[in-house]
Amino acid sequence: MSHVEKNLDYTAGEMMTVTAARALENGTTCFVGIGLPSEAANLARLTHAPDVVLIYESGTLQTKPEVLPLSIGDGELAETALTTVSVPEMFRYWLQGGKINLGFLGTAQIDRYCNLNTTLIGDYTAPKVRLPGGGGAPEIATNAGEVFITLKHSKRAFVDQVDFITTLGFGRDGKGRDGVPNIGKGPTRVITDLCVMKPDPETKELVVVSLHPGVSAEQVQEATGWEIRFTETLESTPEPSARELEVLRGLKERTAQAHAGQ
Amino acid sequence: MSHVEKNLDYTAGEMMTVTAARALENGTTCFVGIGLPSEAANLARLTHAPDVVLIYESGTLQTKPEVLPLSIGDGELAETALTTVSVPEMFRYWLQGGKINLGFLGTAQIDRYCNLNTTLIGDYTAPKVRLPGGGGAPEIATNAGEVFITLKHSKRAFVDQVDFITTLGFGRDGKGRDGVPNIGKGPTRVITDLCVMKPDPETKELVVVSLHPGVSAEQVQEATGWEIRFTETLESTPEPSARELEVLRGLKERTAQAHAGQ
Amino acid sequence: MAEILSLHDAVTRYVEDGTTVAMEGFTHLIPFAAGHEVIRQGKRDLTLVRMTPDLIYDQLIGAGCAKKVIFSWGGNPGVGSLHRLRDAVEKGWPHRVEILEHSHAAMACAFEAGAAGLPLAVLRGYVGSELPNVNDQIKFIECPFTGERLAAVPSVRPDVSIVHAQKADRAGNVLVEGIVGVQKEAVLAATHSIVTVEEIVDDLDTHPNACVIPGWAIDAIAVAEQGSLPSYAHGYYPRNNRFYKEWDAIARDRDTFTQWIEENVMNAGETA
Amino acid sequence: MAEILSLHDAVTRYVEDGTTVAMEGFTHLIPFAAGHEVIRQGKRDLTLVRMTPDLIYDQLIGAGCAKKVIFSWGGNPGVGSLHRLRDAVEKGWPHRVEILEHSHAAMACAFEAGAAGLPLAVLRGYVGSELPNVNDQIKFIECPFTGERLAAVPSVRPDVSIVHAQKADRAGNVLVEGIVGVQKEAVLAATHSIVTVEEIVDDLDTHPNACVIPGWAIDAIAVAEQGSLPSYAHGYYPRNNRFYKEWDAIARDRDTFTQWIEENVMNAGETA
Repeated sequence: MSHVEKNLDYTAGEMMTVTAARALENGTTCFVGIGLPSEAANLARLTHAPDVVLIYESGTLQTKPEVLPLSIGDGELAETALTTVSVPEMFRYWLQGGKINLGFLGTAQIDRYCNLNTTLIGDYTAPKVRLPGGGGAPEIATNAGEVFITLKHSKRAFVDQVDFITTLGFGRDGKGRDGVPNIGKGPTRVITDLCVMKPDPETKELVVVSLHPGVSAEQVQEATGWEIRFTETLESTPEPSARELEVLRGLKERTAQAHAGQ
Repeated sequence: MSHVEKNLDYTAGEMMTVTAARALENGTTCFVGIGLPSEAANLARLTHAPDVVLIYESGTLQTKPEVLPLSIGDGELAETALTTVSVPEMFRYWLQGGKINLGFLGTAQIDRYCNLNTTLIGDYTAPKVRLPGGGGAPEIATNAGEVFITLKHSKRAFVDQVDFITTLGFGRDGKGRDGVPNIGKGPTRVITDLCVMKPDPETKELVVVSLHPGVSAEQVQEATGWEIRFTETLESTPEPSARELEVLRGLKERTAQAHAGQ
Repeated sequence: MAEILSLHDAVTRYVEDGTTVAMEGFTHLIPFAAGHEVIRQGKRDLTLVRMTPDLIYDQLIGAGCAKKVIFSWGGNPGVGSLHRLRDAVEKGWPHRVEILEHSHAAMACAFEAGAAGLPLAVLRGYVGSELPNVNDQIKFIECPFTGERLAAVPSVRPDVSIVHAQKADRAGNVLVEGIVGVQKEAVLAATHSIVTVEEIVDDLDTHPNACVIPGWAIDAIAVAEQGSLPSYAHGYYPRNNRFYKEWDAIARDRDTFTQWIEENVMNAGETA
Repeated sequence: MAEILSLHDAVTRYVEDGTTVAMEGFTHLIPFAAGHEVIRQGKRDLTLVRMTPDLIYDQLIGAGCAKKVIFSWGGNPGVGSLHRLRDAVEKGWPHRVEILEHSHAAMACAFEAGAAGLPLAVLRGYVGSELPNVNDQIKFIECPFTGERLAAVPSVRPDVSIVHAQKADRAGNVLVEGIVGVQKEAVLAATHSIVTVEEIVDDLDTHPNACVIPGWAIDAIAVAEQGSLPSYAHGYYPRNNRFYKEWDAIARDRDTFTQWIEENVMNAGETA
């Protein structure tokens, strides 16, 4: 992505993280995936959403890490948590029990209907690339109230049909949640380094609702593996504030220092 | 029961408790019912079985109360336990999970095939006497390795057929455990203030194997609601030792003081 | 997010006539103060869920609050009968009360399943017991992997759960310590929850794996000092075993019971 | 009753070729020392069960110990791939490894069900996922009360579970603190269990509801100081996040991997 004129100097990655963070409302109980979601969720907590409740699948309830965890179960998460429960309890009582408003996920592949693939590229029995697998995502996506997804925009990631549905978005036809009892709303927002997308309320196909400053519709189309739709009321994503960038950079710097030190 | 000549002076109740206690082997993991079983189990722990592991359904694992609990969840049990777990965990991991060698139960009614009734006397929909109900017993009796039962001998308690099978002994026909997978051996010993009984290895009908000192076969028959059988090799139950009586009386005295004080 | 309310207001807001209520606490931390407030407010037709009805439900039943009791062991622990429960079941006083009866294992699993958001609990239970003959909510399923026959019961999902705990912090996070019973499960399984506490503190001052229920999983917190007496609160006061024994005589007779409730609950103000 | 053994003897006694082994610890307290001992003893054809294979199974797979891996997330946390797992699955080096793949929720429930002595776990899971198409151990049952379709998976019942914990007392009672993962479940679900600990102490010095596994529920205790490095032990040492990053380069190449195992495991003595 080429840099264009902006009020502040920031990277596309920072734009993505700040936008993802802003999507998180104060007071939300959020089941946090590791990596980009964790970065965004903690930025939210350190800026506009001090009472956001961050929950990691390692069992750490309401945690407030000073530095970003590298793994989903770094000591930092347990040390700053309200309490730490067993992993079965986490998945049974807190996720399946309906206590989570929002699941915040990353993914390797995502398709037109917001299905996620973190299992493999190619054929299951003879994979070209074996990815890590489902982890918590399959049930986060169905048992949380709704789901945000954040990842970098590229043609490899945004594919027309995922090779494998690890985690349900809206199924191969957009109707995968219809008539299923006790299921969450599913993905309501996808935040990338180029734009923000939401599923069409009817068809559930992903639609671009907001372009980040300096990003063109063509750029988004080039980085997407299907003919992506843009909403008629396409907006420009607000830029990061100086404060957000300062907090984010401080967080990443503390994190880098902490992880290098061991 | 009339008192006859004995080496030491003790009551029929003490004879019952001491005999029940002796049945408990050191090192056994024992799921303890409140009342008589709890008294016997703690006497065992304070005499010949210091490493018996006592577990109460309140979640107290490996507890060593100084005084007998009045309820199944007295503070004394938690304060002297190795650790205390939730009640679902107790029933799921520890009892159903197969960690309990022995369940030690009392009952209101018991029949020829060792079935227990703690639910009611009379008809279920219009009970003459409503008893407390099953509590932990139904699954203790099937998920523990084996079961001891201790209660006072009387015609009201020892009936030909219980009014209601709250807790399985060997069923109405003695075959209630046949072919059932993953089930414990069931009752292996019944200890009363008159005698010790065991189920016949074939028919599962209760048979008297030992009479307490000074107790006649006629007394047992009089206190039993069916024609009770006696084994050919009928033994005389060994008397309590001075040490056992001293420990038991000390325990009961400490208990009475503790419960009166509040 | 937990709101800190008076016990009066918490009960008024969440307990309505006809509500299904679970007041839990396994021998320990039984929410007597809350039970008394429910009696004072004259709630009727409640479905009362509790593993061990104990004195708290004996009082509610005798006071005419209960339509139905779901339980697994209904005695006065170590003492004998619950006379008010028996009088209701055997003789219909003050009115007939419907009962639905489980084993402890099933009910503990049903609370667990309720907290886990499941419609049913599966257990290796009720083998050879006649309880399934009298409780149509006990069914059996077949394991699709082994063919084993397993018991199934519906999960417990009360409209309101009420529990007592040692302390809450100002954000409404609650510490439960000692015999934790099914209290956490009761709170998480319910649509609404009230937690009474001995005190509200600045800091729960606890350890990494303590049983802490976050404030955002609770509706109302109410301070009720000594709120679980004659039951007990680990670290605060012991069980009043003497009163449990005395209750036998009080509850055996309808008049002495009624008089006791009048004196100790109805005319006793919100702290009783 | 737990017997205190050397790590060598514990592994020799309980881990045989062909055994199903669960080495658990969710990011925290991963039993690396025990894993290395299994490699040193040249065990073969193991079925390795673990929610997150992590570096420990990457090493065991690369060293040729595994026949099958049952898991739910097989990456290097926060870093990327497990290259030895991938090489085995994608290219069959050092030999083909069979995989059976679940979600975390299912596997956590399967450990829970194993500890609970049940043949299956039931969960609201796998809705819309294609994992049931490639894992014939995922089935669906119907709730007899509500008709809801629920996922079912077989419980995890390993021949041997191996976990690491902070400390044991002399009777073999073990304290696990911090992120407790599925460690207690793994121990309770297994036929045999080995617990490695940082130290053996006179008194666990703990609190009323601590995660303590009684000695009589464990087969062997072995002291392994720093036995979970590069993972961590809450209260003892932090996670070596730098090594987790360095592993990517070590494991990417078969030769550097083999050399690393040779130097750091095979020739390193029992404490590595």
